Amino acid sequence: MSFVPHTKTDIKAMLQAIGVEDLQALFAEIPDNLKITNELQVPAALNELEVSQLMSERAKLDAGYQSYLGAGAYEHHIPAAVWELVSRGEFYTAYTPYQAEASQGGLQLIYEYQTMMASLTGLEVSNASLYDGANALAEAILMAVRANKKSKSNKVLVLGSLHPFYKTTAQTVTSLQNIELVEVPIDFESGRVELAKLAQYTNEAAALVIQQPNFFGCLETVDELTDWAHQQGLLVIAVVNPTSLALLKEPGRWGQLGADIACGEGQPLGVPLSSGGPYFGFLTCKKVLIREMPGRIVGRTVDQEGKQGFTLTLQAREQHIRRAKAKSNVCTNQGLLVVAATIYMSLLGPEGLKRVALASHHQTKQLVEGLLKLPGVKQAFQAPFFHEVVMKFEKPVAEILSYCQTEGILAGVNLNVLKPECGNALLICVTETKTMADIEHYIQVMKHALSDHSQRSKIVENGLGAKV
Amino acid sequence: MSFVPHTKTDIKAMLQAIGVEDLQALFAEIPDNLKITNELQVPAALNELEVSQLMSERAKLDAGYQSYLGAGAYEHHIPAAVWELVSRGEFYTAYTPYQAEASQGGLQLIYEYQTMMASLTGLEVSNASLYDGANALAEAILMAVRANKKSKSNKVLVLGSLHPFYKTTAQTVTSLQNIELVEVPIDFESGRVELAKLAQYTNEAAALVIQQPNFFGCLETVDELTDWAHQQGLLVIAVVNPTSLALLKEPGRWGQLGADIACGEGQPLGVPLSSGGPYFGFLTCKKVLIREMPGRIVGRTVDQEGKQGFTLTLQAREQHIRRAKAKSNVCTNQGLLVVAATIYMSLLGPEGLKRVALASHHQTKQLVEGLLKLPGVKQAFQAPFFHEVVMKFEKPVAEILSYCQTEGILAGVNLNVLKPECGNALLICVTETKTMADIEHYIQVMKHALSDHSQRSKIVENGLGAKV
Amino acid sequence: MLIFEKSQPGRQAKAIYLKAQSAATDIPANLLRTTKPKLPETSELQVVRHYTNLSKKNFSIDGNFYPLGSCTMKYNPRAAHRLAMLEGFLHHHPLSPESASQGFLSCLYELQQMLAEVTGMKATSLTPMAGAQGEFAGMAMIRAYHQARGDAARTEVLIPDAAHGTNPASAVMCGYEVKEIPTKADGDIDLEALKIALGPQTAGIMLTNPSTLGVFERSIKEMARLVHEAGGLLYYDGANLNAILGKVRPGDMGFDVLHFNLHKTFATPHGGGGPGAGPVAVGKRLVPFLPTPFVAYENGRYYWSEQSTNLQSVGRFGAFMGNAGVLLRAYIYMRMIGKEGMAEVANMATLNANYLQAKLAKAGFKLAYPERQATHEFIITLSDQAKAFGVTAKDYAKRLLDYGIHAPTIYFPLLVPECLLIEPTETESKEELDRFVEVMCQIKQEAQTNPELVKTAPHTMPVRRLDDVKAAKDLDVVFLG
Amino acid sequence: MLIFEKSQPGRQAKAIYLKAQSAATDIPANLLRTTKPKLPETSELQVVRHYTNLSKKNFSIDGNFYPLGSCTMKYNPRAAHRLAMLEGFLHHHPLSPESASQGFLSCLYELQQMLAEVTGMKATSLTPMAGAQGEFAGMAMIRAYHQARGDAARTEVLIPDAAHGTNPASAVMCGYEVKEIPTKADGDIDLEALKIALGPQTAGIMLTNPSTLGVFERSIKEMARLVHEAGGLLYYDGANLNAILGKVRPGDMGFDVLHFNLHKTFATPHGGGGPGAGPVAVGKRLVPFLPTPFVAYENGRYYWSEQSTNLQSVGRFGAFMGNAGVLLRAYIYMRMIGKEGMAEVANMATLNANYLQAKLAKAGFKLAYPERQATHEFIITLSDQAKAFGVTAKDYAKRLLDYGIHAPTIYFPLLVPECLLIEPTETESKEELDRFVEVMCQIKQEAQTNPELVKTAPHTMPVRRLDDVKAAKDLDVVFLG
Ligand SMILES: Cc1ncc(COP(=O)(O)O)c(C=O)c1O
Ligand SMILES: Cc1ncc(COP(=O)(O)O)c(C=O)c1O
Repeated sequence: MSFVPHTKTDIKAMLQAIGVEDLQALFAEIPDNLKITNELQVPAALNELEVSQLMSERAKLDAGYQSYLGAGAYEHHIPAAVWELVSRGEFYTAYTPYQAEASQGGLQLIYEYQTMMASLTGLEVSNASLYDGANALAEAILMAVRANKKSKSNKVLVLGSLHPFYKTTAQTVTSLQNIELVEVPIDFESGRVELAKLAQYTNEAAALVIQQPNFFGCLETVDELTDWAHQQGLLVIAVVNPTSLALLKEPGRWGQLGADIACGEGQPLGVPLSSGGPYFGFLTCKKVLIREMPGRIVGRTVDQEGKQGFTLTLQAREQHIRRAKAKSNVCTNQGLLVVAATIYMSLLGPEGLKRVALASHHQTKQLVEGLLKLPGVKQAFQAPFFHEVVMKFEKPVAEILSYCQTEGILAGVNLNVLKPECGNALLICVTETKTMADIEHYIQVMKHALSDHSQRSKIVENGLGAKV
Repeated sequence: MSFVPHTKTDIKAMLQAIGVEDLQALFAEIPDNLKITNELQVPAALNELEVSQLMSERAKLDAGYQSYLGAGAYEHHIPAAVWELVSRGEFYTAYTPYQAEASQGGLQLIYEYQTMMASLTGLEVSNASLYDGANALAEAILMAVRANKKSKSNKVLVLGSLHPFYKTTAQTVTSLQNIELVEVPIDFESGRVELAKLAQYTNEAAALVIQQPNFFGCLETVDELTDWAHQQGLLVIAVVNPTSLALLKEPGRWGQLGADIACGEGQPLGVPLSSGGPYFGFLTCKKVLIREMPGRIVGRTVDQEGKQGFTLTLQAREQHIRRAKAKSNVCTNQGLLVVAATIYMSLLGPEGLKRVALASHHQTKQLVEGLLKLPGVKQAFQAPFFHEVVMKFEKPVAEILSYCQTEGILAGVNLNVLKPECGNALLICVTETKTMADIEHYIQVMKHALSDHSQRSKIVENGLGAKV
Repeated sequence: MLIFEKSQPGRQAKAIYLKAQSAATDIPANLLRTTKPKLPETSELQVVRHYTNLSKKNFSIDGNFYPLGSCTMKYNPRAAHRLAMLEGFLHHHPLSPESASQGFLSCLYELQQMLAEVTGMKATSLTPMAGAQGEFAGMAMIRAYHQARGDAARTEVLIPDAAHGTNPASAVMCGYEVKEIPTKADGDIDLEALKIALGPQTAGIMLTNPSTLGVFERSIKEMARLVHEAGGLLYYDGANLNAILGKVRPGDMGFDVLHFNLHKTFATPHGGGGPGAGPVAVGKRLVPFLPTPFVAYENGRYYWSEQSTNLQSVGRFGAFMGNAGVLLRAYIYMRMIGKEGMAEVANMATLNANYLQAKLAKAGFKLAYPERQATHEFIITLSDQAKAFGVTAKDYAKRLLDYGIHAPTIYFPLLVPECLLIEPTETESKEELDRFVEVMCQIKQEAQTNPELVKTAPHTMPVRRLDDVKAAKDLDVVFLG
Repeated sequence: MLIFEKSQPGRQAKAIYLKAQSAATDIPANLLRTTKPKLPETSELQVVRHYTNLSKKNFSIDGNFYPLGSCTMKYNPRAAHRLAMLEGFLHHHPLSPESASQGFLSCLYELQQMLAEVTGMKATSLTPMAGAQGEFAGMAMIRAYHQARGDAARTEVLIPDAAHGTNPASAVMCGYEVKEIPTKADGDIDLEALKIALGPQTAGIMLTNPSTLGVFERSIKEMARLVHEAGGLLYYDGANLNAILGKVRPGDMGFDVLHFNLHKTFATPHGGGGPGAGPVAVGKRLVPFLPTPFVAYENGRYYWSEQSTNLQSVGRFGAFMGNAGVLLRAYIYMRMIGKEGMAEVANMATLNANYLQAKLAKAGFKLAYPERQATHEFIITLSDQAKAFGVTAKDYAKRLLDYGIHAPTIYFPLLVPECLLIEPTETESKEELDRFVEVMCQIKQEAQTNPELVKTAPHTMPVRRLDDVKAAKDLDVVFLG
């Protein structure tokens, strides 16, 4: 049943005040032949108890696994205070802060967020979020093409080590504006793009997209790539994992001049996995580019009495002012997740975030070490990595995954599906949420999975087929 | 690690401002021979991630059962809004509203609570909560003995159908003030105390305690009992379940004059089971008794400018003013649970609460009907009941319970333990949280439990012994 | 005070900190960070207190009447929040195998079905993350449709002048040129102008109905006929769906594609600017072009239908599959209001708007479309008052804040001068509406007797009116202190 | 406005409502209710908005510095809240079989052990629900002990005049007479007076150490000797345990029994007045008398040890087994601060108090015990100012609210005139303390130059100073409108 407060008496009094007979009269301007006559094929209303029972059952179906999946969405510990605060009605149920005076809480928070993201990426300015990491990249590409006045090219170079879903998303969005993404192939030894490969690309492009760590967890030689791009007149777009930035060189310091734009997925900063969203995309850039930036930006200013205050600024870039001439169509963004990220970053601070990065990386190394002791397992790439790694197997990974799943472990992302060119490989991520005991358990399970009789013995033990 | 904000620099500066060398110097007045020298035998600190992992494991050990336990603690659906609001820091982390001007939120809420509880029990005034239902009864007994100026007796009559833990708690508290609780035995046919039984008790008592519905779920003849007590010069103390009061006659209307004091466990009003607490005791009474009431009371008044406001009142009853002469030693009460209950009652309203009562009662009747079709099961008592019922079995109930538990059902409270005089019986409660499918499942499991081979067959099926 | 101003070097929220690890010596030094990022160094209590107190400076639905037109600020059920945060959903990785995702997928599948049903469409894809992205996806589908038919000449999209800014912006992002269609004085679109604008270059038209003027476009059927005859398709901007839920369906009006704003119609929270969710639903013609992935069902199993099996799809709109947690909340809301509740939403939203409109008109406020019925929202114009007392729509907006009421949408749609677009939504009570009228009358009174009071409002907010010009001129978007 | 004033007959929070059931015809009519209880009839949004806005009228630790002496208003970790609300705990029925309670029982068992260890006692029972009930349980044990020894003549309990009101009230509830012991000018108890008071009628003495005067009782060992020699036992009021955690233990001082205020020392929230938890711990002599049930452990299994196997127990203190959810929160907190954190709590709480004391003294405020070190709290007296400007402790308290700071405890303990008992706790930062000193100086300034401003404070709260006399005289404790 709906959430309306109206009593019968209310309705009667209100109809009377309007001067109509009944509710139907309020819809008199709608042509009768358009009105719904049949009952909607929608289930009957459930009360809160019933819907709670329903959703608990549904949620249970998906629960109970230990996950080693990463590939752009990372399970980190989120301090309890984060969502206790995010859930406060004042954050949860506010609209976009168009009335600045009644939204100083949210606005100041975004200003703090912008400061944190700019500093984390080593750039000068930040917007207030975009839909997700992949969309942030799409917008960054549009922005770079607009901004690179010197280049007339509609081509953008994209390293082959970019997250495949980022690439397709960027393609979906930018191809309609006739932008062409040109992929620079990776080196299958190192797992990254080697500088030498770039030589064959002329300066016929507006920008270069570098993901660090790349989709495989490998680290690109960002300084060299950035310098090359700048020498060719390309702008550099960095796609980065914010957790890694507590440890890895910030885009603003890549090469001689630094990347021009940084973007990425904010999810690791206090946002739960939640089946893929809502997350948020972040976007920062050099100050000279701010007028090409999409999305909202909060500025600090003063009120009539000279008191500090915060407000949305540079709105002339946005659709509600510029309409067809706006820098982007984005309106609703991912504000609430920015609240989560800002509180998360405040709780962790520079040292806390670094420890998350180091601990995750450390645990991944522990797992790799253990796995390498098993027969038929190899590390796919030689480049240094951060907290995520590609492992190759002799046995088909689909079988391995399915066995591990019956043991309650989601052992990794099957690259046979996502990046077939990598061969029979798993992309595996460990974060600080996994204990040494978990990792040892994973190795034991994997050992069994790799043994010849894993499937059969499992069936005997559990009376269950593999749940694939 | 603790939650202190001090940096090394802070500590140094502060020690300097105090004018001492080091932290130890701050404890100079503590005799050295008292100071701890050995390390405390307490586990090392866990960070939030670690403690989350620990507690999740612990919680899982107790999860996953469908419970049909009642006996004073009832599982009702709690609307999500209740604890979303209760958890707001402004409610959760405030202290007692001694500074009224900075506590108007909490104070107004208690005033609203008092109004609701008074009306629900049909009495004139309410306090702001006591520890729990059993302690509320203990205080009600002390209060009645103080208040019954006509009676010089230190005896209080207690129906034998009172919750056994309420009786022992009341005994713990009141016996030290030389009050004697005299038990009036129940009728084992009806499951309640028959009026005729009371005739043998003289008026040598200060009060009569009636629980409605009683411990067995049965309904007492409250009008007759109340009138008898008043005729004998006894005050009447009603122990009631607040959910039931949406349906059952309120204590203020029992008999000709109404009960004098009502008390009970507030848990059913939006408080989770949570292993037995925190719950809250409520206490309401006729206005003439207000000065004998224990605990805090909020009053409505005006401020300097004549504006409505709320404040703690009649504090001269309390320990912080009257010390040894106070009406009770209670100080900290169960404020946060009162917040939950007030929001719960506001969301449900009179009709919503009545539906909870009716639905719970209806489901219990469904279960009883189904159980009565099974062999070797009888309803123990003839009196009408509310949402809780005693069933007798031929098979030992401990065995039955243990079988049901392996099937994930906590089938009832074993009265062999709690009220041995009832024989081989279970006290079973169903609330609105159980669907018809749940109830049918319960009946099926019970059917199996009652069959001769339940234990053995179970072992074969699951490879598990009974988890007792 | 900024959180950075509470920071002290070396301070930590210790209980949250992981045990220290030694440096990552396996990573080459030139790839490591050498500067300390400017994150606050604070205690847990400092953070909790800072953001608790910041939150108190926000208006919100939970605290205030919020009649922000076009934004549908209705009650966001707490049950939806709680249930979408159940562990099974919250810890579910988007790339989990389908066999470990049946709970989540079944909800999304049913949501797709329900959304198609209430709009009279054939199929739904849930991936767009807000209305604007839904628009983009929808227009991309229209483009793909024409292209698939080899109809490359259709380069133009028609958009009424009253449309939301995202409409033209989205069309342009899809590579289209935008042509504005004027609105008549009665609030309906100028059919004659439409006829003239239509042609072989027309890819389609983007419409809201009811329009952002708060009136129902009466000749919608005729318009649909005209556009279809010209070879174009019709896009429905679902922002105003709240007005017609369970009453009329865009599919029945003749629309080919639409987006939902689940964060409006289906009561998911706005979160201070997001997240939203902008699923798209399509009629028969556009089914092959739906964004991927969407949820399919076969042999008792829910699964993601990907690009690989939907070769004509316009593609992927994000790294994963949309704002899943928002979708869950909308699903829960729809299951709670159910069949019975859909029309009740539209009925009471419309009743509330018409009631407010009638009362304000009676109180002397000028309606922008006095001859029209309000839908779920309506417009008043203060241009007379602006002329007489110099008190503008903005001044009213700011003064309303002083009374604890969030301002309606102002200066939108652009064609009505000094306008307030007022949308009370169905979850507000008559008492709340009466209070709004009272306050509006009070401000009108103030505007006459003490215009300065209104022009310098707000007076009771944490700050007075802010200097937007300075904000843009002396850009300060990052704390450097 | 009261929630009742927002109520309309027939209004419902419909989504929460169960489907209607027919009346319970099996229940005789004379047992049924015929009146409608005065519960509000409101919509879900109305309720959420009402209580959201009410909450904003409260000061709290999450929003304000709250240096309320004796109350230990420190940060309440959110993790403890979240984790105590895990489903396995939250839906756990108190009468569940032990085999379905091992998670919960293991936490409580370890909590019992930790509490005994940090206080140097032998055994713990967790059932008392607040400090006062802990006092009652403790004094009941002392009484049971004497009675078990046939020592019925001990009818008197000694209590220092500085003690908290619950101490004498609890002693009286246990059937004892109370004799006050005076405090000397230096804040220590008058040992000579104690000697005179002791005798064969002495059941025991109730003490806090540090006392409510914020000083450590230096001759505690000697006192313990005297009381024990006289045949009495020593009760330790644990309200001030925060001061000595990990530094000294009541058991080592000679105490026989104590209560904890977990809602002070172990950071469980005060909830606007409760719930608390007041476990009791005992030395060897009193073990047999512990309240039941408590958790025992044997053969890998945790179980409730009940009255039936503890025949000398003073009995049961509630329907179930104490404020379990509070106990869990305290357990979590103790595990988080761990061995390392215990002394850190006392160290920083003491550092903060001494720092504030030093700064305030320097700023010209008069300390009640200038010769003494502060413990975790300390007292200033404003009697000079009260005389000079007519500005009282209460006026200071109210004026502090205007600066967003909760008032310290005032007029307690009773022996210091115009006193403020100030307890900053360890979780406040130096900056917060510095600001407090600044504000206090500001108020002192105001008291001199504009005493009316202070005397009529607060000026910025939702209400001005309230009429307590009217509240008690024209009793209005229930809304009748
Ligand atoms: C009429 C209309 N169309 C489109 C949009 C854009 O939707 P979103 O903000 O979800 O991107 C809005 C949002 O305010 C709107 O009101
Ligand atoms: C010194 C002292 N003793 C005892 C108590 C009583 O504890 P509780 O409020 O938990 O009953 C308090 C509480 O304020 C106290 O400060």
